[in-house]
Amino acid sequence: MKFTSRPTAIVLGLTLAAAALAGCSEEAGGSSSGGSEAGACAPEDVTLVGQVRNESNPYEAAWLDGGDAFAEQVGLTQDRLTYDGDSTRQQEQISQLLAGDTECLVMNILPNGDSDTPPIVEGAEEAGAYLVTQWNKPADLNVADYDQWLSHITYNGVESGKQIGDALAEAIGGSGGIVALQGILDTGAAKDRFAGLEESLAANPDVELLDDQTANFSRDEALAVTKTLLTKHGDDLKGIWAANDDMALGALAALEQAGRTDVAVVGIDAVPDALTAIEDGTMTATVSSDGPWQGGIGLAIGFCVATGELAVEDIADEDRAWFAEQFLITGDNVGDFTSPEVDAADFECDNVFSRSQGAIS
Amino acid sequence: MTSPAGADTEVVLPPRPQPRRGVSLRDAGPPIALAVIFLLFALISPGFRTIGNVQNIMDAAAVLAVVTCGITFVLMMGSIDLSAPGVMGAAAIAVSLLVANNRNGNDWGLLGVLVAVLLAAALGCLSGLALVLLKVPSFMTTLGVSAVGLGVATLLFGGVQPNISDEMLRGWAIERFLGLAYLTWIAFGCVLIGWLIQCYSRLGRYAFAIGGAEEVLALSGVKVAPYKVAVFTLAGAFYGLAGVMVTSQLSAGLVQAGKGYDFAAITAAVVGGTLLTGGRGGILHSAVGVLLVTVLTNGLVQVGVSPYWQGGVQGLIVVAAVAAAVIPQRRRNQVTK
Amino acid sequence: MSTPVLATPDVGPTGDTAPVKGGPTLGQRLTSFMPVIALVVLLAALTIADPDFLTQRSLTAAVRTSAPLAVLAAGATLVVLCGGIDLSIAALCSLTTVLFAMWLPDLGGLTTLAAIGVAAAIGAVQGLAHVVLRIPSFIVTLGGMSIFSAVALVISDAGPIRIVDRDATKWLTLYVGGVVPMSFFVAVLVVAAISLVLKLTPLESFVRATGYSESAARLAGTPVDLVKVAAFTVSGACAGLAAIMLVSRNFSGSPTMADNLLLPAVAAIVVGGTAITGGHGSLWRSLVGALVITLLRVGLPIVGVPSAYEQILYGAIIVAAVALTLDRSKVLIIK
Amino acid sequence: MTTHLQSQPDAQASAPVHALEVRGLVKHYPGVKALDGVDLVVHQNEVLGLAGENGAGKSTLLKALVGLVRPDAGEIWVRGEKVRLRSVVEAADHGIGMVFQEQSLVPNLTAAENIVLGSEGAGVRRGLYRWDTMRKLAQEQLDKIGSQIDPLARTDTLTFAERQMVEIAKVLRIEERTSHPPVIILDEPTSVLESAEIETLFTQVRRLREFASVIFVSHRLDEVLDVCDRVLVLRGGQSVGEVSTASAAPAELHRMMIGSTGSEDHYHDTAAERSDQPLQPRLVVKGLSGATFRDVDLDVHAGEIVGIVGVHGSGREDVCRALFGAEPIEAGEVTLDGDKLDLSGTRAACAAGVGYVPAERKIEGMVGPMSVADNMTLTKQKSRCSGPLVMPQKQATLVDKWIERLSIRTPHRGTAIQRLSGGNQQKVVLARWLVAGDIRLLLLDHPTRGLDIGARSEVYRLMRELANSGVATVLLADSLEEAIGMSDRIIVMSDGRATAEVGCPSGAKPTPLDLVKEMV
Repeated sequence: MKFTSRPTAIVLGLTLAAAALAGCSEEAGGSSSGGSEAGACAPEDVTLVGQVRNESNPYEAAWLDGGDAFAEQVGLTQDRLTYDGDSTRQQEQISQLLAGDTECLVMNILPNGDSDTPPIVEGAEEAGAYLVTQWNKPADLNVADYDQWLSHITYNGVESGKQIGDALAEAIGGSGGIVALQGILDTGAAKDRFAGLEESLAANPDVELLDDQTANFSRDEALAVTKTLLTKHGDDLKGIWAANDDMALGALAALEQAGRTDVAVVGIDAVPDALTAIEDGTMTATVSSDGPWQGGIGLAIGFCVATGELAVEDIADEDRAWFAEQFLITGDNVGDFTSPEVDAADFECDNVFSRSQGAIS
Repeated sequence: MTSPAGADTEVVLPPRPQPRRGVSLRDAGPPIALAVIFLLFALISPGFRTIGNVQNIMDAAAVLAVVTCGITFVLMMGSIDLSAPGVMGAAAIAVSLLVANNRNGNDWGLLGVLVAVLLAAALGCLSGLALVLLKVPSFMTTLGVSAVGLGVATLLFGGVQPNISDEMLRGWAIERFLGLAYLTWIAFGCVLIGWLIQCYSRLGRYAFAIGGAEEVLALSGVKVAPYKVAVFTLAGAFYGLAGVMVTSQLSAGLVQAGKGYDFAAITAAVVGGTLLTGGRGGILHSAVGVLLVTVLTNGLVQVGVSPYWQGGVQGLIVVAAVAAAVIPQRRRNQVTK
Repeated sequence: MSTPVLATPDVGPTGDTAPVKGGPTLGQRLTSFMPVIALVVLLAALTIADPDFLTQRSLTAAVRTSAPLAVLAAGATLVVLCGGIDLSIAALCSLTTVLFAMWLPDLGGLTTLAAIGVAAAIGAVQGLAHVVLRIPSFIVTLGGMSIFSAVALVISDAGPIRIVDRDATKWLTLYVGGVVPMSFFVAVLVVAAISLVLKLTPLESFVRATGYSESAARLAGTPVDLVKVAAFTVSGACAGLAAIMLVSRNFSGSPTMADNLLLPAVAAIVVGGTAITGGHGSLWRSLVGALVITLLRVGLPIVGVPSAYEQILYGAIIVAAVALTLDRSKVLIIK
Repeated sequence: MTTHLQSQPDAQASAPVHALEVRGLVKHYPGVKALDGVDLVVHQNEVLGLAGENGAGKSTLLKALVGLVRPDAGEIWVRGEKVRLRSVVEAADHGIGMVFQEQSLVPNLTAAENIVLGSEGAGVRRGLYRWDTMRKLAQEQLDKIGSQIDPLARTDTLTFAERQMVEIAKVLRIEERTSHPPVIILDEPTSVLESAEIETLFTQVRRLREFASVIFVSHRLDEVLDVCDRVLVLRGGQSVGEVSTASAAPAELHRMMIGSTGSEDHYHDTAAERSDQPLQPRLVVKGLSGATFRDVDLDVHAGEIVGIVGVHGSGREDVCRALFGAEPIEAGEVTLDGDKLDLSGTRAACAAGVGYVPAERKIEGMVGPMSVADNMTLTKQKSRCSGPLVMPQKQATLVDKWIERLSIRTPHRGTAIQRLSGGNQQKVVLARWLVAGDIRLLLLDHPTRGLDIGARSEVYRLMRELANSGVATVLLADSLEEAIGMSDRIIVMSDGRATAEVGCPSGAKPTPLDLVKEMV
């Protein structure tokens, strides 16, 4: 891999220069661009792809399992892709995927961050693959502007942040100091949820936010940060607001190690461990996000459009980008959520938008 | 001297200073830096200088200390080890599935811990074998083994979070002795064992020697390869124990249990005075480095530095600490890699 | 031997000045092509696993994907050839995506140059810190990594910054001759340009001398410090260029965008057969290494390998690839 | 012809049994026949000298004897038993051990560990060190050679000579491995020793002879004749004859080594064309001070060779490096041809026409894996460039010219320099400063260290020619004889100061004793 001789080097250089002059084009040769005819696909020709960060956390593993359940329901299999929380790798996988056969491709994607959504959308649009995204989307990107981007589903993060904030305030008796554990700082979810907390704080003026630190959605980091915060604020600390359940569970472990039982903890996502903790009474509240349903619903919308049972034009604008139904889970109602099941009826074509709580404003 | 031609220009031996056995400036730098940073934080932040916080720092340093024990031996040889995340992940999942847990009926207790550590040691051994048999640089073998470890962990994880209910293992993180968690005492034990290995075992001394002059060992008829494999195996075992400790702290087995510990441990070892080129430093140096890094992390939170800036400030201080340690020893024609 | 030694030797006919002929043997030539062989083998294996993989569209996509990684790796290769290591490339690349996105509305067409220039300057600062303060490059760039990340987070307010005016990066999304993605073409151009400059000037021997034996290079009057600073500068500039490629791909800049490319970039360098200890290797090797790593990163999941096995395979294959490509005759002791 | 070729050894005749016998050893390297049927016999309790120029096959032969090189043909017999030696350990098991030329100790271990390295015996029990035992074992070895070194001192805190003693103590460990008398090989053991230690070493060698056989290799022929019973001469990979030291003189040995009558004038002191010395010295050093030297004054005229002598720690090496900008200075002024010399770094010195040949050739002098051509043209860009571009043709022509002019033996200009012999490497390093023809001051730090007589002689001739063509030279010689033989003037340094100056003109040379008086 070295120039073995000077002539080679020069020839190579000239070739490159010549190639550059030969001209550039907008498209890769041989790429068949443009969308496929909606509804042209036979059900058995549809390819279902689900992509999440990794299979090593329960929420996203359950998501993919939900996708599998839906695929089985329609007699197909789902390609499970994971990108290990690596934005570039997600883009790389998508562009590789779209370079293959995109005729009847249905993708249910969890973009790593807001900024990862636009290239995925543009790629799908160009290649004619059916796309449903969840969680992350820049606010100014309008789903209705695209033909192949069928829908964007998320939970109202501001709402969830506020709900658990209120629950926390109630649990500590309406006054006292709390700390916030933030998620990965440059994700929309983390920001929305924290904005929700701020709304809640405004409504509960006696609750004081002593500190906010990031623990990157990670249980391990939350443990270390909470320990430090516990020593820093000592008994002033009455409650911990965590932007997801993993961090809440890390905070619980720190509290246990510190021998503190007087601190209330809230999280978001309703992962099984958090539900158990709420049942045990060690955790105060969480907000449900239904992983298995999310894994199935995206594929279901795409499948319905691909097979012609649903037309893009017929999808109402408020169903192009919508908040899915969520519930505040506390000790009172935790029993209802401990065994989430995929309900096949949710994935029927005329039922796919049934959990909508309204369009994203 | 019978022949004048043998006379050398260097005729007289000047009195030679006695060989240094004490502490040199190079060794003293990191502890001084630790003391300075500690005092600085103590002055700035009242929360920092409480007994509770010092206990907290010691507890928080435990896992990193154990990882660093392992990596120090590898660095002493002049190799590098990036396998901690994978090996720790595999050990964490393995132990959480072997002791009493919510996924299966196993209740192996201490034996489960042992098996997890052995699994980790086996992964470490794999790095070492690839290094000596395939002659692939350790940078790559350990990177590869880390990926393999994460793969194994993901396989074992199987989509459902394993939570441990084993009281003994959970107790390690909760029970305290003389104000410190059992885990912290385990870390102390690891540092002590590491130090004993470094000073009193052939493995440790040879690891040191390999970093000093590997070719000489071969000339002396020492087969270096088995010792290299053994060092990586030992390092793997330490990572495994660290993975178990993380599991004990979180009461759950995480695939990501070791995320970030590779660079954190290397940073700690280097800040403590272990050279990446090998042959210098040791366990005690690394222990100081671990405390330095932990004090920094803790102090920055205590002082209330914005979370956005914390990483940056930490990086700056690490560079400054190393710079302060090397600047007095600069020479004109010194090689810096 | 009566000629005064110092007289400038008269340049005689070249025919009688070469005492003995001797070039690389067949074996050595084969070793230098090992990275390509590894690439072909990997491609063949992926094709066997999924015959659809070997289509022109699919290969074009793979090549396009590899461009930022290749540019990152190429720049860092220079530092590695000098015997150092640059761990800051990925963080610097992320920072540059943010800078680019922030400056684009004001600077317009000049943004590309400005962003690359600033990245190069930051690289130079790291190089200076390394040679002036004599701090090991590992530490300088490890520190740089966290500092750049922090700066990127702060100035971007921890969020992505979207690019509205896409014309500034549109050229990178074109295709040369209809098949070769412009970004990859640029990557090849960068590698060719740097390689040519090295080859045609004394720089190559400076860089190699510095990597093989820094003290000997210094005592031979080689500008060791300058060469190192230059290597870090080029590495920084390459990180900047890679950032622009990422922005052209993602239509936004984000403070963590490239952070995960660090280990793949270093892996690309080593898989290409460049010795991590310095001196031996080349940028072309890293280019091929980047293709190998890209195929592994995107190819394995696309052909349907489950995620757990994918990681195990990835680990095993990079080790095997290095076992194939490393020319051990140039590296005496493997650490 | 005093060369009496060794009689073909007779396998049947069992008596007398030789301690070591080598028959027809052959070893090929690509392009080179390093050993071409070497025969050698070592008797019990004798010291056999081995002489030969660099490239005569000495190193390969020795390496074959300790199992580091596997011969292509030939046999090795130890005490009447044919053996195959595949590693250092196997050689040690047969009682053969070697003190290597390049110091082979681990710098960051203690002396004791180095001594017992690889054969710790009772010093390590179940993988654990027993420091007391180890110290005792090491002390036993050190006592054998009467050394006072603290066994628990770290090796890198010891002096060069002390480390050599540790090496000898280490090799004597093979006595514990075998019940037979061992064969000890000493490869250039004196090249880095100071004279007091050389004497100790010789006493050691004579003591070793009481219970062992010794093969002694040195490039200093007088030493060989002094300490050995018999000397075997190698040339071109063959044994060309042996002499008894009782009757031989260095000149005779030398003649056998190079195959013809050697030049009588070893130092090529031709004293020609040196009358027209300009009044103004080329190099003027005033009050130069640094970390290890103080107020050094020095001047060197064009065409003059000035030797600096001094004991270990005199600071002369650092003065030399400081003049090249490789060592920081605290005070002082240096001018070259009247212009102030910039001492801020090596680049400035190179640009001003100052050249430096370091003592540690392999670490500091050359870039091992790079080609002869690149090593030769590394410094002077105009020797290979036109503008900023390297002109391969220009470089090749120039390099080949110098390869020929200095008779550098290399297969090709593209060959890695580390594959050449020491003498040829040194010639390439010297050539680096000559290719541009702008050299004004040459600083030579032990330029002949580790070179054989032939190579030394060529380096001396080169120095002479350079001086005659007007180069000012500062020489840190390997020995007082070399300093006296080569220099026109000698500066004596001690404790970082220049303490005396001794004139050394051709025909009126001082004796080594005169210098030693000034030095102490």
